[in-house]
Amino acid sequence: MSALLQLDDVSMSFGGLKVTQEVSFTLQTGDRVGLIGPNGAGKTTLVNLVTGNLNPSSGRILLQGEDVTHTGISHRVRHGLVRTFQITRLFQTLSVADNVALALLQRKGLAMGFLSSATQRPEIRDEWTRILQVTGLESRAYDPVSVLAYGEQRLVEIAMALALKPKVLLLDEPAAGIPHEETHRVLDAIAALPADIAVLMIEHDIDLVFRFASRVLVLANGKLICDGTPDTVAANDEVRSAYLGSYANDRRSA
Amino acid sequence: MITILSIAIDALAFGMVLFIISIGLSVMMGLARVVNLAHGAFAMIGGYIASYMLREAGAGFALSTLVAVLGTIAILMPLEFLLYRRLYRNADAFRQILMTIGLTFFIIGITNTVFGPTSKPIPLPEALSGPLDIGFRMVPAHYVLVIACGAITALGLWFLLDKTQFGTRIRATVDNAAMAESLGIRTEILYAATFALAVGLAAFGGVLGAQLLPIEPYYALRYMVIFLVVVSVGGAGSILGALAASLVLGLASTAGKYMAPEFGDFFFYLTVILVVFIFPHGLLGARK
Amino acid sequence: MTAIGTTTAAGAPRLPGWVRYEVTAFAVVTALGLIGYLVFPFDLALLTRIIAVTFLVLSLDLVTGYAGVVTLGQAAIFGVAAYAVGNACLAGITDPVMLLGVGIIAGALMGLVSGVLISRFSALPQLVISIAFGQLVAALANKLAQFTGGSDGLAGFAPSAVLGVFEFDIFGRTSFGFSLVVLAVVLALLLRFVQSPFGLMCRGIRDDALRARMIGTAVYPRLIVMYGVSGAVAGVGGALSAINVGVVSLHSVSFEMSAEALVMLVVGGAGHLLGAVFGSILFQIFGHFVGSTNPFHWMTIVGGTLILITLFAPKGLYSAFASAMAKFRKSRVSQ
Amino acid sequence: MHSLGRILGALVASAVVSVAHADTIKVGVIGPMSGPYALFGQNFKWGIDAWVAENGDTVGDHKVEFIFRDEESPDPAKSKALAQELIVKDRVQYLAGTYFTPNAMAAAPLLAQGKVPLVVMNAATSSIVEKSPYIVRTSFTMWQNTVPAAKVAKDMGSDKVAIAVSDYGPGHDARDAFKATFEEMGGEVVEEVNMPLSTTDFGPIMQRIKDSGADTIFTFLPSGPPTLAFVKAYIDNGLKADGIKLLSTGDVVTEPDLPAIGEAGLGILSTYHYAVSHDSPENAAFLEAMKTVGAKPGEVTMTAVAAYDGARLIYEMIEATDGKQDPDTAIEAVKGMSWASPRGPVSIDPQTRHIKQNVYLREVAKEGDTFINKETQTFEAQPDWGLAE
Repeated sequence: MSALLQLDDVSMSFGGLKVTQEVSFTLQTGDRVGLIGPNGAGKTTLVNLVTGNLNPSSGRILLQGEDVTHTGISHRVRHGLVRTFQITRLFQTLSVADNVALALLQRKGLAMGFLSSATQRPEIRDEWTRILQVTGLESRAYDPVSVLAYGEQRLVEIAMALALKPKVLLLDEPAAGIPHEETHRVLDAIAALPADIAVLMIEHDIDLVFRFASRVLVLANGKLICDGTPDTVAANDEVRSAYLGSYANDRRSA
Repeated sequence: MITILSIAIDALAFGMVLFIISIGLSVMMGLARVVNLAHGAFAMIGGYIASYMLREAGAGFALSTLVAVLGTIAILMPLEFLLYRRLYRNADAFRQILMTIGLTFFIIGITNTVFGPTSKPIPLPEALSGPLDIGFRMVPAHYVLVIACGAITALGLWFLLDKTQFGTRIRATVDNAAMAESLGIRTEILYAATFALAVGLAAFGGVLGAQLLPIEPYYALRYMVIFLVVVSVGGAGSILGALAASLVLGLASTAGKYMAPEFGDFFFYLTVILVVFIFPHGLLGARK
Repeated sequence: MTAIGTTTAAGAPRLPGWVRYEVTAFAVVTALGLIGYLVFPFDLALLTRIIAVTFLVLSLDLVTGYAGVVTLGQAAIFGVAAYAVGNACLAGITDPVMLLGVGIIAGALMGLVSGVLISRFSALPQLVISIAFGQLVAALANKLAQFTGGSDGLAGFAPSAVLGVFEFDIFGRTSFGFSLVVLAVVLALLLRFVQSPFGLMCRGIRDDALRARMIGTAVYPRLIVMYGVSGAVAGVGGALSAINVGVVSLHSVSFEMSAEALVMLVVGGAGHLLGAVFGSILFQIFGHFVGSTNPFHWMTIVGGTLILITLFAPKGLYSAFASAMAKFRKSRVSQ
Repeated sequence: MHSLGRILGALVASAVVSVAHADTIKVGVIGPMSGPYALFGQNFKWGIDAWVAENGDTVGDHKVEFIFRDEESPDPAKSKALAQELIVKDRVQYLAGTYFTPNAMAAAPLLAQGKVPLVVMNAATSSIVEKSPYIVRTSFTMWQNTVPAAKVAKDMGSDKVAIAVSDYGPGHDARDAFKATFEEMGGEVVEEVNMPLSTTDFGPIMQRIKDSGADTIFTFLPSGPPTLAFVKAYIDNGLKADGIKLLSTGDVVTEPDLPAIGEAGLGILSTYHYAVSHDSPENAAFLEAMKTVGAKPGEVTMTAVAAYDGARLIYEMIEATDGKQDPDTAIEAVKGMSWASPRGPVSIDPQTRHIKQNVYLREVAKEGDTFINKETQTFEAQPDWGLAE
């Protein structure tokens, strides 16, 4: 069986600057992988390459065996590749239920209905109700997203991702910007993700990654410098110097 | 060959008029982020003041232009305080459109009542009126004035925005107003100054452009679309972009009018569509 | 919208759930129309004209309010549909219902073309393309005088009786009745449409097009389809205008018409169908009133009013009204 | 349902019945009271007020009341609604005005149904009078004013003419009228330019005309900012200095625009049916009356005269029908009617129901401090040449 997601020597440059250099890795069913790296390592660029927001200069990307290197964003989503956003990008004026329902409708191929009701179809209604229960948002179903607290908006991101039934899920800093006491709600939701999907979590917070991931990718200066279990990564000197060096920089600038 | 040269001269002059008169809107849209549909109304106020100064008060052309610019700023600054201040960081384009259209109607109504419906001429000094022989043809003498003023305006603005502290501060505020404030920049004063600059440029354009775009109450609506198009094609806030757009569109309009006048507007807008398709972020605009 | 659906549902029991809101709307529009008929029996021409323009504003709301495409070229669709209807009538298709069909098809086609051009872009380039497109169509309409009558207008056609029974009369009763029924039907359909998966998706695209892509939506094709629907609605308006007036002029494709429609929409409240209807009715009645009592100063008065609206009801009159109602209701509950 | 029907029936009946008993006869005037053409709508009003000031507001025992409505722009939908409202709600017996052709066209089908004659006071497309037998026109047509212009061109020895007209209906009429007449007399039209209606930048067009080798320009543009820019471009691009003559219809040099054109306009030739400076006792009286109703001396235009004469026709029709709503009798009464108008002797052509009038050749001149169109030649009793063939 082929990998769910496979990157072969993917590179990308902006002008003369190589922001991603020959990155290769695979994700298999059930993988829980963390992607870490110092600020400016090119994590977000890599995610954007995988999702199709950016086009690689060379290399190829396979999704369930199909070459999707040059296909658009929505095509990849329809083939099981879903992401959440670092800064929440939700349909701000729509209700929580509508946000999730849209994802459901899109997945089920019902989004071109012209005269049926969007959220109140029984099969749609049942499913968004269930997803909102899982993510602990059921009391907020009819509130517009814009009035939700930031932590809850992150949950809506995850709820929408769930609604799309991904094969591969990219979580872009899912806990960033959430007050500490609310982090557990997001982590609970992540822990409850279906076992048979591959999850790639991009995170700045190493503790969080090590708690979640069974395998960790480390990116520095656009290069993948390490791919292994949390223990091997923690013991790797190259990682340590790349990461800690920049971490110190971070502290200074903050 | 002479025909081509001749078209080029007309195009240059018309393009410069477009530039002088649109650049204020570009400043307003690029720096204050207001889609100011009342720009034409502002230019018109400048034109009326200049016309009054020249014809009733008997002042000279340069003095009249200066009074028009300063007078328009003085008349409109209260509006900055009452209305425009609410629009600067307001991302709601609808509100901007509605308010500035409302203002345009209002100014037209008042102007019509006070000055009557007919055109008000802005007579030029003897040396700049009438035809000027440039060897192979005659051109209107005011072309010289318009082209020179266009070049000076472009250079002056470039200097102001790129080389002075005022310009640096404006650009910092445009990029990130909150950050600029935290650095101690008084953004509300900066916005007011930007507004004054835009209004002054509008008035200046109204006076200088009046030979080709005559001043009358409906001026404010008649040319609104053209100003908006020039600024957007050039990229809001870009001086060089506005200059390039003015010249390209001036050429399209002039060549169209010479070769197939019955399709004049058609070529102008066809060019607009083509340029936007090829340069969706403006000819030289938007760094993003 | 869901919230509105439930409140209305409480007031109208016994109807099957999936049509309650729409049937209510149909009934309300018809009732309002009949009241208009009884109270202003000699102003039917004005009311009829308001209805035709209301379709233009509704169509603009679909693309602007619901799908986030800001356009100043919507009248191009309205006007081309009107010209198509005029030409069809001259060519012998005089049945008003058939002519309505001609208008819808012409409008939908023009809508698709506009959509292909305009929804490709966003922000300022989009606005400019819409203006340029509108101006191109206007320039062509002036040029192709054999189909449009040029600046003299396309005249000399007369539709036959509606359903073969109701002749068009000088009081404008047939025109008004016909237009009112069409408005009630179309509005009910549209209320349904904006709640549909497609309608909801367009609202999603309006909020965040990239996010819509990231749930697997092909944004551009959807906007084009939305434009097609919007064009059909504008086409209804164009058709009604041509049928009721019997003359189609360049004004119907003009920038002024597009701009006025946008003003009406924003005054009423973009993103609400009822906002579009209110905006259209209020603006035109206000304009008519001011125009006939004080034509010499109407621009000053209308301009001043618009400024006041942006100051005191920046989200449009419908939203201001709705939130005032909500506050009122809340205060009653809390007492 | 029954009671609803009764109410409606009663409303309609009251509408119809009250007309017969009315001792006030209402006249609905549709004109551009706002917008860029408001000056001409204002002149409708002044012209009518001037007539009323001179002749009183009663005809026999019937009081006459004029109701003004704003057409603003060429928007037939709006104008038709206004006409309809005037007929069914205000119950006018006569309609008048209509500055724009499409607006007159929109009102035409209502006239027979409403039994209301329409006196067109401006809209200048020839075919309007053919749209209904109840239309009579007191203004002019493009053909009427242009055919003499072609004769003038021939008389002053022009061989090669360049025609530059605004690209819309009246412009096309002017172009066709000039071309047909001038070529028939053996002249040559070397260039035809249809100028975009909205343009005010005429540099390239002047260059084109110059390149064509024409010795005379014939032009028509609707009164407004473009006319000013056109004349300026003609002078500034050196065409005047090169001796190329400029000939136009009077629309290019309406009196309110003359001060803005200034000295540069002196000598421009035009053919038109009315000059404010026309020297006759009728015109002097008319201008005096205009002053008493508030018209500013510099703002009198041809629409005031058309409205003044239109009011005369309406009074005549009211007298002929003794205040009854009888459009056939009314129209019959004014067919062939002739009188001394402020513009000179005029009559209503019984066939076309269009006004037959003198057309004058005028030259822009200065009299004291005022710029005037000085009449230098008269073409007597011109019909509408557009319908005459």
